[in-house]
Amino acid sequence: MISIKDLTKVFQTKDQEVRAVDELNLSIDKGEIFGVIGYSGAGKSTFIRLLNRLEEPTSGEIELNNENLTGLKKNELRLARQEIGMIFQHFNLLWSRTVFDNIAFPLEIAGVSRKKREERVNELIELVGLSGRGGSYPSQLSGGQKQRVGIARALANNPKVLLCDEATSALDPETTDSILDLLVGINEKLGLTIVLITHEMHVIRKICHRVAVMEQGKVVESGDVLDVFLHPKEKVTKRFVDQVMGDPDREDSLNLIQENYRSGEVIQLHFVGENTNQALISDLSRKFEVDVNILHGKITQTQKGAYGTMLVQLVGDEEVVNQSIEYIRTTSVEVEVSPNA
Amino acid sequence: MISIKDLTKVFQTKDQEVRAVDELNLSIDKGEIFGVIGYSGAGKSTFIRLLNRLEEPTSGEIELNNENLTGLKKNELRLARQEIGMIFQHFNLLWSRTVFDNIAFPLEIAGVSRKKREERVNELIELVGLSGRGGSYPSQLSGGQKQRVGIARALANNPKVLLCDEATSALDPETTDSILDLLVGINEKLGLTIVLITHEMHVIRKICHRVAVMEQGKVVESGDVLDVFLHPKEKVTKRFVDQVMGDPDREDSLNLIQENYRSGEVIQLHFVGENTNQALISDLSRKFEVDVNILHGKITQTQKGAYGTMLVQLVGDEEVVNQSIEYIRTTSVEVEVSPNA
Amino acid sequence: ACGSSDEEGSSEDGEDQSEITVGASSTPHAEILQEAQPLLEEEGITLNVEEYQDYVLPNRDLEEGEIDANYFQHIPYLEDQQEQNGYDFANLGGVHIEPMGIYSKDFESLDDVQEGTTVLMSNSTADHGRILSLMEEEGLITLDEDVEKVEATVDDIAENPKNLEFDAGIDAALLPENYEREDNVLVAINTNYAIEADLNPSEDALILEGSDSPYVNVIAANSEDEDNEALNTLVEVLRSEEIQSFIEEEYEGAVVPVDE
Amino acid sequence: MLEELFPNVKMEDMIEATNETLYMTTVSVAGTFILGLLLGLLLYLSGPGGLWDNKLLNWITATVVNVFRAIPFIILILLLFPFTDFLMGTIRGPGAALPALIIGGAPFYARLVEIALKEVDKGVIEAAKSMGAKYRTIIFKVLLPESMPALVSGITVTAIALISYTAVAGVIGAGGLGDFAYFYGFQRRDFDVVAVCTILIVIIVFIFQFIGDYVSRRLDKR
Amino acid sequence: MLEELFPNVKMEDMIEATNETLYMTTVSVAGTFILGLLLGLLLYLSGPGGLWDNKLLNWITATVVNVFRAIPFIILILLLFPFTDFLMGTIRGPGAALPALIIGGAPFYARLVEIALKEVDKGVIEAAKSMGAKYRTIIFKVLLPESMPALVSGITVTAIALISYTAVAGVIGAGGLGDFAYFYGFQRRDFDVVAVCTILIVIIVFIFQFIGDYVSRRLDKR
Ligand SMILES: Nc1ncnc2c1ncn2[C@@H]1O[C@H](COP(=O)(O)OP(=O)(O)OP(=O)(O)O)[C@@H](O)[C@H]1O
Ligand SMILES: Nc1ncnc2c1ncn2[C@@H]1O[C@H](COP(=O)(O)OP(=O)(O)OP(=O)(O)O)[C@@H](O)[C@H]1O
Ligand SMILES: [Mg+2]
Ligand SMILES: [Mg+2]
Repeated sequence: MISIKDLTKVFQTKDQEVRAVDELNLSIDKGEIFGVIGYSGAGKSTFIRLLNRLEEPTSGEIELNNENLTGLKKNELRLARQEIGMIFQHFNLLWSRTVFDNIAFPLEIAGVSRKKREERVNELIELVGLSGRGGSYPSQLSGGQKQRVGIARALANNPKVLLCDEATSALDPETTDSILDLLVGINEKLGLTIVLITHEMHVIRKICHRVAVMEQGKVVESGDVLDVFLHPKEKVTKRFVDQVMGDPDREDSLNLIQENYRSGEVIQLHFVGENTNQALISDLSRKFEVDVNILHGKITQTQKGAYGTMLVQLVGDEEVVNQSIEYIRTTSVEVEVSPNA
Repeated sequence: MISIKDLTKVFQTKDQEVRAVDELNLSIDKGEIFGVIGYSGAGKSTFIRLLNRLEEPTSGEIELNNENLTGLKKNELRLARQEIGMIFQHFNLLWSRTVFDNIAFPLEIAGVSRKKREERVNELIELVGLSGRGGSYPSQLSGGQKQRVGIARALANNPKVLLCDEATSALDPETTDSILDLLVGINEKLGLTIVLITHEMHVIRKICHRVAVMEQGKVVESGDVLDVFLHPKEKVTKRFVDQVMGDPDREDSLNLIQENYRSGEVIQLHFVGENTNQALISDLSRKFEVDVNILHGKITQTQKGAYGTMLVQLVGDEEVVNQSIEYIRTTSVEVEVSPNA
Repeated sequence: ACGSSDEEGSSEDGEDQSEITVGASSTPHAEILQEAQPLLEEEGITLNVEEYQDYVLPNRDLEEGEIDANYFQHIPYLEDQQEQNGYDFANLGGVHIEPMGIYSKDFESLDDVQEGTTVLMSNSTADHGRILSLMEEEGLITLDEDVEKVEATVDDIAENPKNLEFDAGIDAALLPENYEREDNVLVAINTNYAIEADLNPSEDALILEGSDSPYVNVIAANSEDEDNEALNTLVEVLRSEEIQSFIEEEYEGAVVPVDE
Repeated sequence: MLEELFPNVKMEDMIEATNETLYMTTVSVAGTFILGLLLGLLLYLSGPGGLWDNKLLNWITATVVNVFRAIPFIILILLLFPFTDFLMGTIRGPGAALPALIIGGAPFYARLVEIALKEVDKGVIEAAKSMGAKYRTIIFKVLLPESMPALVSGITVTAIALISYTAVAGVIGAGGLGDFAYFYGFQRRDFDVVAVCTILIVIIVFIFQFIGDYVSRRLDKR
Repeated sequence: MLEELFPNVKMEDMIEATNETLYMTTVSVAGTFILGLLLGLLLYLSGPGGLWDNKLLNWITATVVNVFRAIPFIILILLLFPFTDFLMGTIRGPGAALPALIIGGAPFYARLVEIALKEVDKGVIEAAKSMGAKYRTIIFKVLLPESMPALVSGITVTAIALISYTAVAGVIGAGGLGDFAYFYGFQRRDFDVVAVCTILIVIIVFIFQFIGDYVSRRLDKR
């Protein structure tokens, strides 16, 4: 649906040239929820703004629905944009309009009748949890409330593509979850394609199908969410995934573990979509004379079974411990010895 | 250090009265890192803005260092504010100043000499990872870069108290971590008191000593971070902690588990600062004829030992399963049967 | 610089040379004065001309002694100003008249003037009595007996058989424009403006003031200078043959010299 | 008592002059608002970084605006005679002052409009663009509403400038308080009349300013 | 060729008039800038929600500003005679026009300053407050720099209004291009002189506008 070729955007500042997006190649399928992650300043916002040509590319091409977006005339671009919703990092609400009127704005642009507009807006206000605040002005809202208005506005006109720039960064987890559920719902029901920038990895995990990792304007890695998370190839991705896999505490735990658990062997187990080996610890304990101390880790159920990582300590004779490690290697659970090295 | 009594702030909008902060009582100690969490619109930003009187309270009192802040004259307030740094949710950078000059601003206000200013600012630019961007204007920065300028600016004048309104919400996890480390460092070295609003629970867990949960303008619960997290009293706190304890996936997992694991008994184990019972699963498997399938959960090492929650499935004879549950009850690990009910 | 009898500044042949400064409107007054400069020089008088663009400052400066005399106003205006501002001036003698004319593009003669025709006058009140008495002479209106002609205003009209309407709010310099553009109006235009607008007063005017008009432009000076020799010489020179013929030729009837 | 203080002031003259001033001001403010808004939008839209970014159009608009601002008002009145005659059928009276007032005021207001529009947050313009808004929509639903407080304050400033222009319009017999004051003050030295006229003008100015401030404040929801 | 087109135009007159206009404009712009900035700041700071929020002070400032804006410029010149005489030692010539120009222009610029200051983001003012900035610091380091593009555009507009005011100042013999045009165009009907004067004024206006636009754009880092 969206295919991007050699996309480059260079900003000229007084003392230097910033290559915000640098020969980027990517393709995003129809109906996909595509996540983009990367450190601050990696070029994510610039990239997403290039997708609806709020930023004119320095070079490169973007195809949307087999149409060359970069070649569109003004009027064509305008019509194309009506099908692309956008949630801005800084909200960009009109201070002169109430919550209601802000959400109604894209509908006015698309020429929806007053009655239908009213219905749709009220529905959206409900959806983003702002009932009763329709008459408030943006200046009377909290940060998160503003962001929700921005989300409702982007969804108002039932776009085919939704570009989200840190759409949930100002939201508490409950509100985030409800918004994400909303997005998934629309994605499934109407086949909405979503490009989503975030630094909250659980957002990626929860709703994205694929993810791209950006660094210094380039996509350094991309693929299925599970693949990228479990088998990060690039060094930067590893660091990123390690840090954000909903488990930012691992480092701390490792330090504490190194201090406190000097006996035995500390190993790391990777459960990669397990259905059969979930009782591995029971199994081990019974087969070998080892105590398995669970030190740290996280396991989650997914459609493909349990996945996650666990740091455990095997306490027992050195030989027995080695045998049990050998045994684990015969199962589909991956094992890593001395993970803190 | 900060003691707050019956603090109330009422906003008047056209069609209603918003009690953003409602008879709030709280005290924050010197050198403490105090977290404030709560849903969007709970009144967190309003509360923190009352602390340096950017918002005049409708009623109530604030004492800072045994000085009645609410009673201060203009000039006294001004001097008091020079000791209070603030990081804004919307950054509030001066577009007319470069990164360098924005960070230098509080130093100019405090009358620091040009040479010292230069040193300090360059140090801060380095600290927040913006080396080489000192000459850029805010409009040339990414969202996260702007936020980092805001952080550097708040720290520039070595404040005694730091108020952070979602200081890391626009930052990726790596940058967040480095900023948090920075804050902890200053807190430990210089005894900086920090009041920190966030919706990222790992931020609370990582650096806060105490935390307050706000709802509808009131503090509904507060206390030591671990206490509040492990033994949430209020219903809202439970929901909050459950959802955000770095484990927002529990709900999803439970659904999947209910679908897929119809045999056996699914129980939930709470490890509350365990040192002795970490091998509980090994133990069980050896003592009883049950397989322990780990379905979902999270365990983290803390200073007080491992804590966390785990959903496991006990597969075996009904009687044996019951016996093993009885056995677990004799340990310090807490158990909950049919957690999904 | 009121130094008509100053000893200083003698010329080379030993005769007494004195210097006077006269404030004047630029046309025709300043031009006439410039024409007189060489003649005065022969009489041992250096004449400086200070041009003014308004009608208030020349009197003010005269009183304050910045100039020795002025030459821009007619007698009724001078009298009005003296009364209004308490100036103590003397009229040293008249030089010329700029006859007021009443013009119309649409009416061939006064008989054609229709009922209810509008008469346009300048917003300079000093002109009003002049225009009204001119109209009275032609029998268009009659003025209140008790009012002095030169001070008459529209309110003093006793009879107005043709029900003429009066509009007296327009800048004098703009009246030729009204003459050009408006239909069925009578416009009272000062001759200098009429000439600037390429009108020929003697041909185009329905009514034109004669040389018996009281609106003579005079040389005015402070009363104490009434007998100042240099200033009196100036008046004499301005009334000389040479200057009079200059006026007649140069202004083709728009400016009429007087000598009484 | 009042008569003693202001012996030369005639009530009906004052009322008439006030009416003339009010008439000229309100009508010319309305005209200036529309024409100035148009020119100001044109300046902004065709300017660097504007929606239409068009050097030539910008140059033409800027020239028109600058030329009409450059011509002294009194000369403008003169130059506009043919146009005024054609439009109003007369070149005398308050009505005839209107074209000159509007054409003198509009370029001036246009610049204030341009300044106001430049202050509109670029972000919301981008937001509207991203929704595929037509230029017309961006103009009427984003640019104008978001700059409305400044536009209202601007027309207030312009209105008050127009009030003082009406004094100059006295040369064509437009009347009004300013002309009255000038006439009596300068020619007749009846300073009581000048004082009363000036007080009346000040009152009118205050009323305009008050309304402008009030509306501008009510519109500002920031 | 040029002489045929403009038979009545004398080069040295034009140069002198241009010099007079430039002199009056530049000096009065400088004066207006300072005085207007002061008044505008006072208006903004004492206004509702301003730093000093003071009804009385605001009322006084607003009154002064409105009164001086209300008085038609030509009357202002007249009223200022004693003051001008005291200050400049003369009431004639370009120098004597300056007090009236500045006192006429400043209240006007004050309003533009007020409008510009109102557009400054409340957030950055709060940020400065939260750092314990003195009012002076907030004014000089936040309010003025953050509104600088609009302030510069505003003084450009005012400068050009002052150029056309200089024409009126002709009544006190201030000279300048506008007066020259008025005198020759209005009273003598030498339209070639009017044309040349107007062209020269337009050129001056363009130069002012160009400088203003350039500076304003360079200052705007948004
Ligand atoms: N100026 C105002 N006028 C009216 N209501 C206001 C105003 N400022 C805030 N509020 C309301 O007060 C409540 C608390 O707002 P506040 O900004 O403190 O929330 P918050 O806890 O910071 O939320 P978030 O996490 O979304 O930033 C909200 O309902 C908000 O709409
Ligand atoms: N207008 C501009 N002029 C100059 N440099 C710019 C401009 N806009 C962005 N940049 C630079 O381009 C780079 C990429 O910016 P971008 O906003 O795309 O980052 P980002 O990935 O969205 O970061 P964040 O997570 O902090 O929002 C940054 O280094 C930024 O400073
Ligand atoms: Mg970004
Ligand atoms: Mg907030």
